[in-house]
Amino acid sequence: MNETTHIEHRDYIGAKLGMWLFLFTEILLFGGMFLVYAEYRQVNTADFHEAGREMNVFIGAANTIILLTSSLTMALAISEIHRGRKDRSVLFQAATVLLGVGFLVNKYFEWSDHIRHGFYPDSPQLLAMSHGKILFFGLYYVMTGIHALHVVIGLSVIAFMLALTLRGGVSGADYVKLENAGLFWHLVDVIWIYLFPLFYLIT
Amino acid sequence: MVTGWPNLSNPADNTFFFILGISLTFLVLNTGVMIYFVFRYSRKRHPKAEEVGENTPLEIIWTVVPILLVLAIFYVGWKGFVYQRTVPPDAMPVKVTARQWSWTFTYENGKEDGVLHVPVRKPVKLLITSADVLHSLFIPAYRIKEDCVPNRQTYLWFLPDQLGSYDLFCTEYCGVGHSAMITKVEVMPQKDFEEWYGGANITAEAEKKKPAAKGPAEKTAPVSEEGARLIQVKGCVACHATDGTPKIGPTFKGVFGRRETVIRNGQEREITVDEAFIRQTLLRPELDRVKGFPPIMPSQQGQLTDKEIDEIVEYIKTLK
Amino acid sequence: MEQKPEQHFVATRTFVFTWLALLLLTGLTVEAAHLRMGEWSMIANIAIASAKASLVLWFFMHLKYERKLFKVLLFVPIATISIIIWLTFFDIWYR
Amino acid sequence: MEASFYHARTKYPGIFGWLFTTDHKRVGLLYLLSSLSFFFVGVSLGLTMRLELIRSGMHFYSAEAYNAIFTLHGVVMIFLFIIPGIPSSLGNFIMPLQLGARDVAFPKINILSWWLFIAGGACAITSLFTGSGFPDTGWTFYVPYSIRTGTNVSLAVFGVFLIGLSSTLTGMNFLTTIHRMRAPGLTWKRLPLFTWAIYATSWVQLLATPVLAITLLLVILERVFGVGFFDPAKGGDPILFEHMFWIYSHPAVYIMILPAMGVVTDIIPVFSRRAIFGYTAIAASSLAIAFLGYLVWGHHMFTSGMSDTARIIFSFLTFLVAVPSGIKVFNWIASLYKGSIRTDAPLLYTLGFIFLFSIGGLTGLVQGALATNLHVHGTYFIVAHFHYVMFGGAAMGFFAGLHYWFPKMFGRMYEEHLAKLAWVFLFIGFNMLYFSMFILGWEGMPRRYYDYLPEFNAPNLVSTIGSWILAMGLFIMFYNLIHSLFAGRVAGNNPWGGATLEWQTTSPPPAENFVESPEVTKGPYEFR
Ligand code: HEA
Ligand code: HEA
Ligand code: HEC
Ligand code: CUA
Ligand SMILES: [Cu+2]
Repeated sequence: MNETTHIEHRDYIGAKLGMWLFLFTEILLFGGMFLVYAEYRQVNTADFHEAGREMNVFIGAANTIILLTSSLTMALAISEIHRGRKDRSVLFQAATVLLGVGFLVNKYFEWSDHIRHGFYPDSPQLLAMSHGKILFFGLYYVMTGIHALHVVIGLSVIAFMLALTLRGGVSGADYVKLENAGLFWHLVDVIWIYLFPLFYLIT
Repeated sequence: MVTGWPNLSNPADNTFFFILGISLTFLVLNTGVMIYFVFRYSRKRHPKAEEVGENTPLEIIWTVVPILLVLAIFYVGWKGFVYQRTVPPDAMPVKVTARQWSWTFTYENGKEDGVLHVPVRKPVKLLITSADVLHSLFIPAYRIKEDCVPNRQTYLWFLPDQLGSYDLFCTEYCGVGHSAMITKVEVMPQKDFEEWYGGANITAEAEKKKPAAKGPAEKTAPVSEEGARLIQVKGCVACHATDGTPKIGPTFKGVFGRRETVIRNGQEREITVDEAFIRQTLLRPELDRVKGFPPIMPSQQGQLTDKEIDEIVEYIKTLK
Repeated sequence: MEQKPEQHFVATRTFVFTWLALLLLTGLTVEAAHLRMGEWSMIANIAIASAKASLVLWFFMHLKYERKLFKVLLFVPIATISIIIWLTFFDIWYR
Repeated sequence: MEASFYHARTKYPGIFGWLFTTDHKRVGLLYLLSSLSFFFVGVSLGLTMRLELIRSGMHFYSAEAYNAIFTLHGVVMIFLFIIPGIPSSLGNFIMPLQLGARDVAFPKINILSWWLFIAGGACAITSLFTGSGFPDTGWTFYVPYSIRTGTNVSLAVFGVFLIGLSSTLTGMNFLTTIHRMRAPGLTWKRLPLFTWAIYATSWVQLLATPVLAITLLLVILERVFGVGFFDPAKGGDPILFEHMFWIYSHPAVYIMILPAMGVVTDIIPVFSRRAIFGYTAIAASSLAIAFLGYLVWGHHMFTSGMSDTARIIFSFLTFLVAVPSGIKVFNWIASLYKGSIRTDAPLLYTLGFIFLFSIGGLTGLVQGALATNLHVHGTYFIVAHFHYVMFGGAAMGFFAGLHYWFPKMFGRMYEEHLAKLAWVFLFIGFNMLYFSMFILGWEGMPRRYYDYLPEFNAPNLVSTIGSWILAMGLFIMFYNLIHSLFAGRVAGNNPWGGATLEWQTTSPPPAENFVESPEVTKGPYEFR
């Protein structure tokens, strides 16, 4: 037999099941970091509250709203392609990408602000502080950093989907790829929903 | 003095034999039945297999019986553990500091040593910590062990019920010197122990006795005795012998004035060991490494005072 | 093995309402943090975050419209991570 | 044999037809070849370690070399041999066949997993020759030592990270396959128990490995940026690392043993010609082990300075997880009752498995009990325990499966007498090598010791001699298998008379597995 005449079986449910299972691994990955956070907050409660004051609630809240909105546009993009309205779907996907980029830009300013103030891992200023603060900032950089990495990956995937949609690879008849990209994007959102109070609202 | 404490090794040994009994029973029965079946129902003797079907009562029995047995084992292990963790109130406290790759035992009166001296039949409580990475203090004779964690204190207790000298190992991997991080527990008669232990704060007394060090030329014999004590206490002897045998590190015997090859940044060169070189090795061993030995000599920066270094240097000089 | 994507259209309205609810909860959580309820504000924040996460999962991620298997399976990682954190805390609480 | 997948036209020519294949059978064989190669590296290291330990004062290696070598031995054996061993090689080859499926659910991700696995292995090997050499931390990478040592920890840890990713993807792939691609009529209650075991294993791979991934990532970040999570000087908690490491690594030991249990469960009924005893109990105990396996990681930390409360809870849970393993053992033995037993090599290896695994498992109880753990932790007792369960258990099960499915995979038969001879050597050598270690451990010899006190000489000598006998056994076994690849007699489609689906296609199977899509009308062990 010929390996290339592979019958492209299209198991919609199977594809989504695979994606969900993959998302489970993401939950456990971040779960591991939440465990680190939980222990160190438990041990250094006061320090964490104090370090939380360095955070800018406004930027955090703005970013939360941006991500929530991008989730909405993503959901709508899928709903539109489902109804066969390619143009609208493309628009919503583009909006999602823009919002995601906005999130990253915000994050960039936020990080560089902290770094300017001398708060970064192993910085002399941080090392002079209490253990709890060192750990808080360590966690802040690592958790939001890995989250940001996920945003970047999500954006690249959605941008790719955008191209696919334009070229017809994603269409009303077959859009499971877009749906899976959407699932990933929503999960990134869900994780941020938890990160926001943990770092910005614990003062 | 406490009498009547059973040997601390009992809880572990009793639990062990309890589990061993259950395990051997199962192992022998299982294996016996298995071999019996293989012969009895071999194709030669039993050419046609019979279906026996499922047997739910049997399944329940061999679920419930092991559950009961393991719960019993858990209970026995737990009870023994409670005993192992309950320190008698009159236990003698000894602080233990583990570092790569030596032990320091500090007694209540400030006396320090690299060997754990204890009087017989008096419970001892060890308060354990580490100066660098994880270590683990293990005394097989008393069946006890606990990790040494930096910035934390853990504890152990034991009752040395017989005179003798017992091994004390490090059982948490801690680097190149891990397998050399061995010392002894010396269980002494009460009288000998008291003699060894001395009166009040030994170190403070020793300091007082010594004339303030002015220059190397003025050093006298008691100073090198102090040096001899220091290399015991600071764990140097874990890696350095004084009798000429190379251990993990070069021997101290005859090292002063010896010509040897050292390696700096991959470059080999010849040097003569002098005072400056010994000081450098103590404080910044990474600069020059003696050829033929692993690069593991730990820096003593912050571990030894200047005076202590002087004394060690003087002592090493005397080892011809 | 061939399956048509399920013919279930979700009204745009549903998504927009979900989004509004999420924004509302975000406002609420910022407020809760200002109330200075000590440890309780942390608990309130986590509770609100979980409510938000559920909304995203249920509507945006279509869980509501998926077959039962998906809903059951999602329980597995969440239970796993909760148990793991809980068991670890038996060390941290009693040290 | 001409119609087999070996001769199928591939998308890419020659070797690329293998390296970029999406056929689960080829991927399975790639895994088999690569994990056995790693096994060979690992055993060679083990052999030289025994040489170093033959008597006290022996200096075959330097201390640094020895430390790097036992670390490499552990990393290779665990991450590169035994974890991917059964699920990714036999699982990949056999499981879709047992389902009557054309391939796995995501064939491209399948080959991607293999590539990640190889990339991870390559990172680990590269770290040997770059920087200041292979990590000397032990396979457990305990902090703060692993963040302080000058050796090449970051690269090796990154390699393990990639291997973890590969393992996760395989788990996801297999779960989807088993859920979605069963042949018509193949209900959950008719699933062969090997596939059930793979199913349970895949869940563990999926849900435990990410925790390892993040833990290792944090170690790298700690080394590179000094974030402080595991550095006591910055408030970090080394015990937290131990928790996170074992949260993965305890479930990981069930990733190793569950598939091996699945293999022997499939072998026993075929060679005793009767249905497995307690199908439901065995399937359920696989799931129970997978679940309970998450709850017991603390038993590796009974002397770590963890709270006494946690020690007691974890000891309790540890004992619970022993029960489902016991249930399996009892059911296996009961399945021999009133059978008509043929003691061919696969069954012989299976019986060896049951015996050796029982010893390993029962000594696990000694370690799980608090009072005894304080004594045996960190000694050779532990080393003996895990070689009994991993080598005597998991690897023995692997060898059993290798003999059992050899004719299916290669269409030829191995030489029966040689296989039995190898078994005798393996069995004797194994017990000499590792039983001595129980004695050493109880006497108090610590593990990871480059050199030891002379009082431990005698058992160490026995152990080293045992390693040579074992080596002979392995040599005979692999010689036999490799030789038979080319010179074995043609086996036929169903040499053992198995009733599961993989025996209903040709040996080796065609590229599309089944010429006609199979329909299942009876259970996996109904021979009549
Ligand atoms: C294949 C891998 C594998 C498997 C299956 C197991 C199975 C078990 N292991 Fe093991 N273990 C390891 C691999 C494995 N282990 C490794 C690699 C380490 C060391 C890691 C390191 O530090 O480097 C380790 C270490 C280890 C420790 C830590 C010791 C220490 O460092 O202090 C403990 C402690 O409880 C333990 C317990 C157990 C138990 C209770 C089981 C149980 O699952 C066993 C269950 C089986 C049986 C009980 C036998 C069969 C049953 C019967 C014959 C019926 C009768 C039964 C009863 C009466 C209950 N193991
Ligand atoms: C599956 C896992 C596995 C396997 C199979 C083995 C196999 C062996 N291991 Fe093990 N070992 C581990 C997993 C494994 N190991 C782990 C995880 C550790 C812990 C590491 C740590 O502490 O971090 C460890 C640690 C460990 C130690 C303790 C080190 C210490 O604490 O100081 C020792 C000591 O003797 C040892 C010895 C051996 C030996 C002699 C073999 C023998 O079985 C080897 C037998 C094989 C041969 C002798 C090879 C010859 C074969 C041939 C010639 C056949 C030809 C082959 C082909 C043609 C392909 N191992
Ligand atoms: C873990 C082992 C270890 C410990 C503990 C240790 N050393 Fe060393 N030491 C070495 C090694 C190995 C060398 C040779 C390699 C080198 O120069 O780094 C060495 C070299 C030396 C030298 C130079 C010897 C020469 O031949 O030039 C001196 C002096 C020395 N050590 C003194 C000490 C003193 C004093 C202590 C205790 C306070 C000590 N060492 C503790 C391992 C150790
Ligand atoms: Cu200290 Cu090992
Ligand atoms: Cu375990």
